[in-house]
Amino acid sequence: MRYLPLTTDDRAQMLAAIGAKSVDELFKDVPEAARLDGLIDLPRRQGEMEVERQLAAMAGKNIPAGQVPFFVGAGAYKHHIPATVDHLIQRSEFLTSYTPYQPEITQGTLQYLFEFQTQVSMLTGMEVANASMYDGSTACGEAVLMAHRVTKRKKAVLSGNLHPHYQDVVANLSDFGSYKLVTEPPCPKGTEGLAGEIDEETSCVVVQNPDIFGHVRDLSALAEAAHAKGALMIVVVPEIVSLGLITPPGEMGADIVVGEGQSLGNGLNFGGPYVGLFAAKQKFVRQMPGRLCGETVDAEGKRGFVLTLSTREQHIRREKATSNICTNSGLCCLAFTIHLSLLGEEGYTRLARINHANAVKLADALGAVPGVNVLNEAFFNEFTIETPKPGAEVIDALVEKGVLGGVPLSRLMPGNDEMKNLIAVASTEVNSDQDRAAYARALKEVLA
Amino acid sequence: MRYLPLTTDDRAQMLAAIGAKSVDELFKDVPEAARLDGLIDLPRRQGEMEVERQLAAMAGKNIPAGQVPFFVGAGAYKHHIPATVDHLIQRSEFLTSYTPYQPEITQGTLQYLFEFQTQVSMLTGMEVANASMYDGSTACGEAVLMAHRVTKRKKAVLSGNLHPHYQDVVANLSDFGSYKLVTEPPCPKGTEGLAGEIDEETSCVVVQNPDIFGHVRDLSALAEAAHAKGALMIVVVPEIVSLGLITPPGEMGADIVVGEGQSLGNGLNFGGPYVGLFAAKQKFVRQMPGRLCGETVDAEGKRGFVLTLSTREQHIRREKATSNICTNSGLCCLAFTIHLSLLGEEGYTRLARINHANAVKLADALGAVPGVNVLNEAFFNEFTIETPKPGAEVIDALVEKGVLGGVPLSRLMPGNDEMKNLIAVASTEVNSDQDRAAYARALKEVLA
Amino acid sequence: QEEPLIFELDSPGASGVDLDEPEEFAPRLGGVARQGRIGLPGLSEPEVMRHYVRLSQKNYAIDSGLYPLGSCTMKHNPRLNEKMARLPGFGDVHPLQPQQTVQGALELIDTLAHWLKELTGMPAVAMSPKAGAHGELCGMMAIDAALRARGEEGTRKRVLVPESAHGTNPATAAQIGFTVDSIPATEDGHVDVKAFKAKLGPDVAAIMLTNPNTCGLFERDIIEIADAVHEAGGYFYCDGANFNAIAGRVRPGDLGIDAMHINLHKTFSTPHGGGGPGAGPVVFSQALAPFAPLPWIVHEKGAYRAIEHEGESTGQPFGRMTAFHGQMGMFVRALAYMLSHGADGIRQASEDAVLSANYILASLKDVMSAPYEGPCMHEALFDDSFLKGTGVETLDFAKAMIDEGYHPMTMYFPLVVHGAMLIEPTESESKDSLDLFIATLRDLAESAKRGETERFSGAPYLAPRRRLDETLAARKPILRWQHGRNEPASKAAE
Amino acid sequence: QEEPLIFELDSPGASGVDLDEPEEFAPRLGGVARQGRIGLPGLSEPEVMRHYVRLSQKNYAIDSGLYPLGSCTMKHNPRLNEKMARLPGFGDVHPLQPQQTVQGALELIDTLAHWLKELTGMPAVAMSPKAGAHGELCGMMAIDAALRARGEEGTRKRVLVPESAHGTNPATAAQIGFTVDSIPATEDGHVDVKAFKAKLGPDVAAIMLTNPNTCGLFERDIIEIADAVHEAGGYFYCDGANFNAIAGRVRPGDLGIDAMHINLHKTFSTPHGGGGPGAGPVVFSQALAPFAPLPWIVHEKGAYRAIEHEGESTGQPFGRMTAFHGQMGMFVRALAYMLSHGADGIRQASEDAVLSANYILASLKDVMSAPYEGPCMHEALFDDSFLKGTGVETLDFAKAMIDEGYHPMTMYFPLVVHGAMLIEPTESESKDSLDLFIATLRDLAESAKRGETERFSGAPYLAPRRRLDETLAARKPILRWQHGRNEPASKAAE
Repeated sequence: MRYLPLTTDDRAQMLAAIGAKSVDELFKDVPEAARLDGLIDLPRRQGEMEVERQLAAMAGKNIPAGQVPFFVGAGAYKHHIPATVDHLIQRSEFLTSYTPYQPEITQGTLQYLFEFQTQVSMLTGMEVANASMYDGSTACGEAVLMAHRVTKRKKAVLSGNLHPHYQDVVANLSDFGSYKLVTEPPCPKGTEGLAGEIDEETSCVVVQNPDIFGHVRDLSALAEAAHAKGALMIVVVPEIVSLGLITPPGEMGADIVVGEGQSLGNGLNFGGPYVGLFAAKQKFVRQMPGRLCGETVDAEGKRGFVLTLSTREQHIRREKATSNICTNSGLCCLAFTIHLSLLGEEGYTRLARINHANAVKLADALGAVPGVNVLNEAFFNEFTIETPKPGAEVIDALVEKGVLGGVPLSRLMPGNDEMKNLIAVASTEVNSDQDRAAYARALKEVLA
Repeated sequence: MRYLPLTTDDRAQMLAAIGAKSVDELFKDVPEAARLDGLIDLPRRQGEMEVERQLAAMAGKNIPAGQVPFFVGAGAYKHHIPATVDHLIQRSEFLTSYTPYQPEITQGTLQYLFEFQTQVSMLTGMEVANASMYDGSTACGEAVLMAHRVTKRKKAVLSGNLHPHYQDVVANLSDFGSYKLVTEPPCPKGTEGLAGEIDEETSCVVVQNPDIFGHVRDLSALAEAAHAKGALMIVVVPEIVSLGLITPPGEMGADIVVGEGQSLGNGLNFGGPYVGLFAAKQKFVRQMPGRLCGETVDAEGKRGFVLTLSTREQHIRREKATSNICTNSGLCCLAFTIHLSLLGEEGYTRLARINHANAVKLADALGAVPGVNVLNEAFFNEFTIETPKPGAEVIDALVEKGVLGGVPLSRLMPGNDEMKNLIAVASTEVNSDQDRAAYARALKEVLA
Repeated sequence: QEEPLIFELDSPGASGVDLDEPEEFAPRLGGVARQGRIGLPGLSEPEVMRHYVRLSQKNYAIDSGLYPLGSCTMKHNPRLNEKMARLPGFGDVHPLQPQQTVQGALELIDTLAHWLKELTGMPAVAMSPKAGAHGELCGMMAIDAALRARGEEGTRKRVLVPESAHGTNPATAAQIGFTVDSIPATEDGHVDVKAFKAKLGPDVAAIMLTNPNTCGLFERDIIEIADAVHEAGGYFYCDGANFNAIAGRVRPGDLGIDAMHINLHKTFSTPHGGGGPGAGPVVFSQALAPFAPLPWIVHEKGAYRAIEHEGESTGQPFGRMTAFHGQMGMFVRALAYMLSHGADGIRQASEDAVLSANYILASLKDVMSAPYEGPCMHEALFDDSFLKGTGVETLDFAKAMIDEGYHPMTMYFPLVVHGAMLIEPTESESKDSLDLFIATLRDLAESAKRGETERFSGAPYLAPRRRLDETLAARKPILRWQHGRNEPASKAAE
Repeated sequence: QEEPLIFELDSPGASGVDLDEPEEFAPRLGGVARQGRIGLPGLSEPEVMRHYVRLSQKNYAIDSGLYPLGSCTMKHNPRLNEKMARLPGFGDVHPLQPQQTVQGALELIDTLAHWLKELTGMPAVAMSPKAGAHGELCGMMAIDAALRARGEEGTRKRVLVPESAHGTNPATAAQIGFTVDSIPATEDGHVDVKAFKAKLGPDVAAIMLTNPNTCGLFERDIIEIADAVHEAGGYFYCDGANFNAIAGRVRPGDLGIDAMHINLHKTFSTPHGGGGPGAGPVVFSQALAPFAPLPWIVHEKGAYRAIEHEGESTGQPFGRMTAFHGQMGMFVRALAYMLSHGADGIRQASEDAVLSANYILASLKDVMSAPYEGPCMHEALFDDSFLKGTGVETLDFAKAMIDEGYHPMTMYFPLVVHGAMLIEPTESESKDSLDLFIATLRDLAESAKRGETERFSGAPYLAPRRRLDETLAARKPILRWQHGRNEPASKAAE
């Protein structure tokens, strides 16, 4: 058993030191009825080569994004990640380190969390950010709960163009927390007006930018409308690369910004682990969920970092905590921070321009396919097309032609007829001219 | 330029500090006729994604050993390498460290070299080993030169069953060094008698075990015959896993043992980098080529390690050095040492048994194919088959059936008619029953 | 050499990537183009590499030393798992790709689900929770959903939680509107069954129990407790943080448990990563299984299918915990670990974890003080009575361990013991390693008793930093770097 | 905590791999089965992991700090290169696979060869040499082969080598039977052209020259030297160790060079790996090209072919340097680096390397002593005259750098300067990094002059080890661990 250092001799010696005759004695508190004498009906131990073979066989049944013209987005994006990122996050001292509760021997982790918080604040245009949440959707849910705490109100207004899965997560928390939720119907044209739903009971309005259809909007007026009623504006950023080119939510008046940070440093991973971004105005900091890293000094006066404001957290406050969360996405933050550090101001903003340019080229190419209509006026790296056939069928037919063409919106909003022929299409820096040409050609064939 | 930290501003400031108007001034000693004003006619800089694409396209044109039933050996072997090995050798502190000339800050490298030397000594049954050579073939060449130095004689006797490439390397060094070389013709039956060639002028006899045809032999009598004439016996071990099951050369009377260590910890890498093993009797240590790591103490009396006996080496002795070598295969040694440490006595000897068992099964399966004859009585994980068609044609036909079936001996010894229908076939722990069945089936079809 | 913040290494205009500016094109941003600079620093690749390598060198890690952390299992993380998680077929697939293009990914989730169900003896599992606390939330939501289905959501609002519970338990219950009622412990570290039964009633929704408990003991009356709560119409939530002590030897399903989360990183060795990401699948009893959240995987007609919406399959899912399928990266690692260990290895690992903890308890209880008689499960609990009168506090004792090359153990938890020190060596340590650790702790305990207080009060002396001022950090929070305020806090604070 | 040797961690019977014993079978070993134990230690995977992680932590590395090593270029090693070398199509192909199954591998070698030929302006390259010294051997063999072809191998046995040459130069020449004749240097650090010309004659086979030379200077008379040796019937071998100073700005082919090896790790950034593996391809002039060794790659009829034997193609190969194709792993890394940099980046890198060295020279020559006027090329040379009378030797000065967080520079080389200190910062360091290094060296130089000898004589104080007794190691060599002699040398030596 390659992972177990104790030998039979060791075990015998240790039992002798304990004064037990057998390991069974150590399990004597287990009720007899529940003791397993034999092995559970699962395979026995296997060597590395055998395990590799089995898992590689499963992996081989999937089509990786990097192997085909790939245009799937809707909350997770295929980007190119520099090799440096994966090398660094695999360093034993990062990968196998514990939560930095002992700051004297975890300054490495703490300093990158402090850098991460700063970067997230800068990108979103907000004053403070926490050390990450599980992912964008759960961050969104927590943001609504936080707004309720801050405003001491219990009603949230959700944009219908918020990612449907995010809506579900918020709905779930509201449901079990007995909060009120008003959700607008989705608006594929991107012209939704939310201000009318905001009243004196409203704690927050939640709006996504770019939204699930890819529309990019100026949210300043909405923020003013919310603030006029004493409500907060929560902005959800599903694609963090967009902030290299788009006015940050902070400048549009957002009070809380949440987002999905996967695009920087993190692979698609079939949905996880990702990295939830959470930023807010300084005055709300003590109502924030999640870990916070702060600067301080050590006994010799040297700068150092610690986890701080933990009086908000469950291990101190128990049932009075701001959230039950006791994990962040540590290693995913690190990947995010390293990737962004490599990019820098120049690289990050240029990456955003490349994404936008590629999406514009793709929109033009697909829009030129007979019968295809691009819905968006303004977008970043994702837009919605309307096709003469059902989107789900088109996507399946494209698979046969070796193209992963996007997300049929009917998959996210089944039962909504308006979605039937719509497809969300994303394009990033990984797409080449050949990829786009292959897509347009295949789409034309599929629709012919 | 992502690898270059200096900015245009930095460069200007530095030039100012130097007192130069331009970088061109710093190159003023270059004769004008040889100054390049423009760029060389090669592509300009490219981002990571573009470089990855180009190289992945090249890589995609090759058939990796892990993707097909694979039986190619003849001096390099496909083994399963535990994931731990590659993780550890990629640690920055190992990967990007310099030669340990400053022992105070390179104890990591030095200690694993000491461990490596000890492991190589143990496996070969020799008293001392150096910190590695480039590969098995160059180690073999250096061994012959060392034997000449030790015996002060100038003639070497080479087995005809020594790997032909190794023969070429030895011949090359002998040729330019004006030494005498007697090479026996190859003996596919493995019954070569070498003792008769050893005379009073002979410094050494060089014999490979298992030999190029896979034969395994007891070399004790040959050692006695060599020693009787005052000559040394050099044993070449092309597959280091074999020593888990075969009597070590040291116990057969070898004076110098060289070998290819690729099988432990190192990938096939299309032929390099590999790791040359070099072990000898203690009394010859001051005539050994290559780096040696030795134990010592520091100023506080603590155990430590240093490169030692460097008075043999070129940077001290210049034209009087034992060899011009000033590199070892540091990182490949590390991979070797980690893999062997993971295996341990139990794992290493069992791995050898698995290899032998798989080869025996394969020999039986191929021997059962009509017209195929297995030449070997005794072998480890490689043997030679005789086929009714030319080996090179058979191997090409097998490629069409998705099987990489071995090395046609005519490729190594062109022009020797005896080799025409022979194929060296290797089988390691990576070959499954299905692989063997696929080979036998394909071979039958090819020969039908 | 001190390592600056990345922002303090800025070379304006530099970048660690080479990207070509796109050809001229007409942007379609609808007037919301960003104006002005973001403020990100510019660095070349070698500078970024060196910065983070140097930062890493300030960290303690399981790869370089033992972690005696109770309730926060830190065990060996095999690199095979890392390699497998990076196979393009797992690491480079999108959660919304057409399902026919991700059959192997769905198969992996289904296979892992099978292992978890078999190991726990439970009929269903929700895979999507992103961490242990998220799993707790999922489990308690399922309980609430079941109560709704019975029409009792309005009446059953009380959840019983032992004093010794992890903080996440009460926090989770409270987050979705339950009130928390504390159950006392007996003097020997177990749930006080009598007191527990007295608290049962028609308003009780559930009990939340950790087993083995946070004192390192197996709740020997657990079946009685389960029966009692069921009889009273409530559900039994088990905090599965300590499942690694019993996996392969006891199945929670045989103990009457209705829901339990499994920390894949604690039990099945996905790396802790400096605080995440984790994964917290939740197994369910038959009673709760129908309410499991979306999505889940079914296998029918030779293909795998992800059920993403209510009505696509049987069941009354209570909703959705997170956007996609959960922590796929952790799933791959955990399954690689399980396949490697097998049924036999998993059982042996649990036994070795328990054996090692008992060995530590037996070897140290003469110099340190153990509040409860053994045998313990996978954690050995000590209290601070052996430090009485020495002037050394639990915290000082723990910090002194740093100077000896060890990460401190878990301190001041569980709360039911004064100055608690909870030690979990795990199955990953060799006997030599345990013996060295024991010898070090003996030496420290004797040193404390000899009154060598300086060794403790100022510790650590040999770490990258001396003790840090946490009060200052909380009083005047500095949560980000800012242009112009880039001198270290030491100066700013003067 | 000290880290024992792997042999001292033995748990007999343990293993870090799980392999199943093969089913019973009849071995066919012909009576040479090994008897008795080998003596290898048994360890589990976690123990092996921790052992080597801890060992690594005792190493200095370019990823964590600057290496000011002259003549041993230590520059940034991009991880892209590591990733590319591990693509299964490169890392998992066998050198004797059928050639139709490795077309991409042959293409890679051919592409790299093209880059090397273009960058050097030379018509041919031998790819197989395994390291710089191996490349020297290859180059000198080609020269000898050319002399044979002219029938002059018996008469031309003298090779001219400057005093300042790397030790490998004379060692290589001697290894294949040449006699070495030393050329003196001028006072300003160049080859004494007059003395050189005086040594030319009908018995001269070649000159071996390093350019830029080991004093960090470009041999400004190099074309005159080349012409002279050619006129005398000899060949011009250039040691290419310093090619990184001029790549993209000067082509050796334009200087009259006949053969030059290229250290891929020095110039094109394959990692040093603690002493290897390296790679030393050799470029050849038209005169030597026909004699290049086997194997080589040709491109014909749309396919690549490896020529493995004489007669399969044109040419009179002198033989074979090594078993297979050379260091493929290094080839992939070097090509990834070259493609990344491009023609423009390679030129810029050379310029930055030279600029940085001159910046160091300019910034330190007032406190340290520089034997030659600048400008230098990519290395700045200092001598020990500034230490005169301080009681501090070059070695002490260098060891004191360790305590400041730096690897020492190259010392006592080149031999033509007393107490030489050769500093090569490379193009990989930022200006901040250079400034910090300069400040540190200024401080040390001033400290030495102030007579703070203790700081130097006992250095290093802060490294994993204090100064090691190299004399003891050489006098009583202990080159391996042995059962029963496993106490540290400190005790054994008493």
